[in-house]
Amino acid sequence: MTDSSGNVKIIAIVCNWCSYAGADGAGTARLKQPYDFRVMRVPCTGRVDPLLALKAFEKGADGVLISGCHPGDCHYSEGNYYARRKFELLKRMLPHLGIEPERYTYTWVSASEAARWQQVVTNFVTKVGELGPRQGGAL
Amino acid sequence: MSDEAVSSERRRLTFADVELGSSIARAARYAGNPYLPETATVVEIIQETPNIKSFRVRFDDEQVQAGFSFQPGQVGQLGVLGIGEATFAINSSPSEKEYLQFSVMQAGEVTIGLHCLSERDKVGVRAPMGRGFPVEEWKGKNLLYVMGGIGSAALRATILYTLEQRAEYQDITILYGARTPVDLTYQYDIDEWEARSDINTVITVDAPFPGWDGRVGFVPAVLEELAPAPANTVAVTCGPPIMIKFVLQALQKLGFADEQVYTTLEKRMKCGIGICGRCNLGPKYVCVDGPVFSLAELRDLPDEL
Amino acid sequence: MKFLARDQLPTLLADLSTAAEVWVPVKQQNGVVQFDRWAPDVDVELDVFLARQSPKENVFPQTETYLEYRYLMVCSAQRPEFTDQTREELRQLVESEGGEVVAEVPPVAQELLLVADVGGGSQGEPGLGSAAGMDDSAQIILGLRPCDARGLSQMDNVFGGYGGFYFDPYYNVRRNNTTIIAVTCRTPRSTCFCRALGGSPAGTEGVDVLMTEIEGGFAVEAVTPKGESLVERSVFEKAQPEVEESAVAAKQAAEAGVNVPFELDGVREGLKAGFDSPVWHDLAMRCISCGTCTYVCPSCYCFNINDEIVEGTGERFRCWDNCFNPMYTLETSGHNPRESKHARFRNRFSHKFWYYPDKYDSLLCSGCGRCIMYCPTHVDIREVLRTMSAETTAEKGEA
Amino acid sequence: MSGAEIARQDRIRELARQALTEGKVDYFIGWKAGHVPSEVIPAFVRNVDECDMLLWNPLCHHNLTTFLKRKMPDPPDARIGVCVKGCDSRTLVALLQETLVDKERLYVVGVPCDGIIDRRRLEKAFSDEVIDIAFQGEQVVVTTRGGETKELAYEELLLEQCASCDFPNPRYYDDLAGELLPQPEGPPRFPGLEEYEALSAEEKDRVLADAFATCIRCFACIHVCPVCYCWDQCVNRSRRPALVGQKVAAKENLMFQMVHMFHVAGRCPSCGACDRSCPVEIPLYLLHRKMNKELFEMLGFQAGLNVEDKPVFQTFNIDDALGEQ
Repeated sequence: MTDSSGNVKIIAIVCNWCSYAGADGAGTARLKQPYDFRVMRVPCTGRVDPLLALKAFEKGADGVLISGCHPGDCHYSEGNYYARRKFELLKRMLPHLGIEPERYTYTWVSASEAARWQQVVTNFVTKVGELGPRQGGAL
Repeated sequence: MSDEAVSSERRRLTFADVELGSSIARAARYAGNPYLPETATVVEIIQETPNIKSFRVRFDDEQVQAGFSFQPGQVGQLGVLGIGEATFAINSSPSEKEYLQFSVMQAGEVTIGLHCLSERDKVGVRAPMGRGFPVEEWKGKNLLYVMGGIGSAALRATILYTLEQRAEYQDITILYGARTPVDLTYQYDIDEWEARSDINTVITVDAPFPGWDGRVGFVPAVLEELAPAPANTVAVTCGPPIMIKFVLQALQKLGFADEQVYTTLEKRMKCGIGICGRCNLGPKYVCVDGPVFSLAELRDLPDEL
Repeated sequence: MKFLARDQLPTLLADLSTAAEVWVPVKQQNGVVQFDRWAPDVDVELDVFLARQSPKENVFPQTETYLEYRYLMVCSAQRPEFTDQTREELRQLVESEGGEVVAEVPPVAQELLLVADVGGGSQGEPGLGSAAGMDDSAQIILGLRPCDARGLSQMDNVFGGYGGFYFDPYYNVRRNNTTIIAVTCRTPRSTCFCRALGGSPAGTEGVDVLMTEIEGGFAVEAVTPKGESLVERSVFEKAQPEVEESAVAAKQAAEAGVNVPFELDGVREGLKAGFDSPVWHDLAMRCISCGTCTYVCPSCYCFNINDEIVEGTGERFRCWDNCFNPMYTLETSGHNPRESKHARFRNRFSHKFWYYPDKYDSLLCSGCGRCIMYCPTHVDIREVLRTMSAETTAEKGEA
Repeated sequence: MSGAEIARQDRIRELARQALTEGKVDYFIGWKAGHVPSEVIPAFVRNVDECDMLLWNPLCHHNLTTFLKRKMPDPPDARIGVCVKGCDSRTLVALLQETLVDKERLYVVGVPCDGIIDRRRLEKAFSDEVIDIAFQGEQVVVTTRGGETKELAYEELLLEQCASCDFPNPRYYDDLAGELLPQPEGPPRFPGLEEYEALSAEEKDRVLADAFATCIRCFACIHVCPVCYCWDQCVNRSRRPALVGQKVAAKENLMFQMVHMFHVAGRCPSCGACDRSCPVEIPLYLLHRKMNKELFEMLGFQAGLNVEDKPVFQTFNIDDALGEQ
């Protein structure tokens, strides 16, 4: 386990086919990972409504990470192509909603990229950890 | 305080009229908090059909259990914390002092929740509510029960009550139908009714079914075939809306007057005490003025079923 | 009758606020006037004719908790073979701590939630969970108009178990602890129609104290015993004879400003006779089936009851609902008795002028006109009632 | 009222009359005067002789395409004639792009528009009720119930969005009422956001929390929105999934609006109908207009321009260069 502040709640929304497998691989390989995030597995990032991320913030999450297959590698061919437009809109709207942009990110991690998963979550958790818990009154 | 003392007056109640802090099960309409469920424990669960379970529940407070009484046809709100409440007919006999029975078909949020309960689990009960069947008025008459599917749940308490008071009534006919034999509820009752010589029990299913050697046919058609005489008879019906529609037509054809036909209605309900507003049929609220209505009463109300 | 000098209003409010929470109309940042808590730095807005919403929420909050409970354990239902064992363990655990499992919540999604409330209710009441505290602190609402007050008094019957029904303790505890100080209308709007419903811009139904703006201050009348004791305060002066004269004149002027756009007689009969009339389709054409009219209405009271779970604690609460909401009547089977827009529309007016009067001997409309003003498409209740009244005549004509 | 506007009004009446006479439509939706002359409301004209009540002036703010969406037409298969301004036509185009209304049952009269008056702002300038608003050239004559009369400049009373309108002409119509107006040049404008955008995250959070604490969840914004069409199936009302809590509180209320905003992304042209319908005057444009600004900066997309276009979230480009890590 790496040191992370341990005082933040982070939701990782990952697709079943790539990123979940990648995260699983990181676990199997016993790569050091922060422990203060919770994984939510979905069939495909194409299913992820940006509102799920907002709902997480509303219910007290301090950070939301969305990860799926690399563009071109979607298990359903094109789910992540549709998804990234929505994720980008959310990314651009979050600062407007009073949520620091560092608290949200979306990325692509394939099933074989255990090391990349480790790096992605470590970076993200560290960044959110530095910001600390959210004090949001609006969302 | 007696029920009549206040209800006959057209006036508002005050805190002085109600029993503070008590639930409906304790103080009926004079409950200090009619929204407060009374804790009860599931003592037995009966799988009636693949998607209908009966729950026998017992109030945790022995005094409440012992003092609980209701009219056949009255309903109650059965609820699970975190999920919600829904209205079901109390279908155990009013003389049953050990438990209350509710039958629940798995359909929506609350009923799915209820279906996940196991024995010894706790539920919240707000009962009794609404108006039951006028069984006293029916004394000395022939009774004709016509029911389909889960509609049996709404009439079971009344059937049991009138069978217990068998001598008070003339001929009793029970016509019950379901889609398949598997969908017939209360098989234990059916066996008993069929064994009795003082009731005419007719069970039917919609279509032939492997292993079923009983009657086949839709309830309204079977009813017309039976052709019960309307004289001095009360017909009571409950079932899916489409069945009720055709049963009412059949009864009319057989010469039943609107005053002789009773049914019990279903609506979305929340408060169960006539306040929240949604279960109205014109100026009548199904939760407090019903769920039992005679066809004559329904004819006077706007058609928003 | 008493007199209150205008510059004494803050003194009065300060005095009142020592004993109760005082609510007054206040202009919000965006220019909308709403009822708000009074504090020494708050300006009372009595010039704007009506606050955006009546102070209905002070006695009937939009969201109100009935029960609270908490969950002691959450475990997965994905391995049902362990479910019974876990339940048993939880029971033993809780019982050894002197508590009691009051309910087990079945899987909503993939989880099995076990619910427990340890100990009795917070108010020591028997029953499930703890009944949330009923708010019984005293409050005074100053600056509402007589139609707002009348709206509250119209709701009293349904919540008060009128005619032998059920008594709602949550509403009544607030209502009993609320004192209403209404202010006579000065400049009624063209949308006002209180007079058509037997009300008046200086009406006293539901009012404890009525203040009428006159030169230099207010003429103050106590209407109820509650009001009598309130006007005993020293800030109120004994009224000179000309105060009463000015008050009468002010009231008359206000009365003259209120139109009588329809005859109340015949409305109920018209609604009844015209229930199946195709006219409803035309009337509902421009309705968009939102719920604005019901939420700005001083006497619409329908509500919904929900259970929600947040982070280990749950609540059963009621929140305002309205007859335009599809979920209002949708049954589990998927059948909705009021499926179409016009049926929902019809229910609102029929409830106010037919169903409610039948059951509770009172109208459910005080003629404030908010539903006309704030409807996104300005559906006009007066037009609806006029049209429906005509339905009887038409029926009679045919007969 | 200017000559052009009178000409448009005459033409609307004429086209409506024609459509009804020819039996092209079952009813025609336009605007008419409400209970006071200052109030303009949607008009549903079924008879030829009612066509003269149709009017056109800078108070005709209602986006009538709302009445085309699912469950609104009565009877459900009615053939409808409808008037659209530039912004209204974009919501109509958005509906047509997704074949949510049937082109075959529609007759569209496009109305070039010089800008709509911000009636709310105008009313706040008077403590008395505004009962008449008349237009005399560039001047607006406002009369109150108490008899007070004031002349104000039309330009200064325009809605913020109208003062910098990019689409004064309808994007889609069968017939046009009046002459087309000159098409403004330059990139699209998204007015009224600068002040809010300059705030810090904390300040924005507070502004939104305060604004949405006042929301009463009446659903006016959703039901009046022409491109928010789920009707009875709105997830905002749903308990499963419980995306939005049913309690009425600041967070739940903003979440409620987020559902609206994200679900109309790609269809919403910021027509402002939601904003104008809010009974407690929550500045919804702050969210919706900003979303459109971001969509434009992100993909150069503007909703409801051409019927043949695909809505932005129903298509993708493999080469989309976005901000993922």
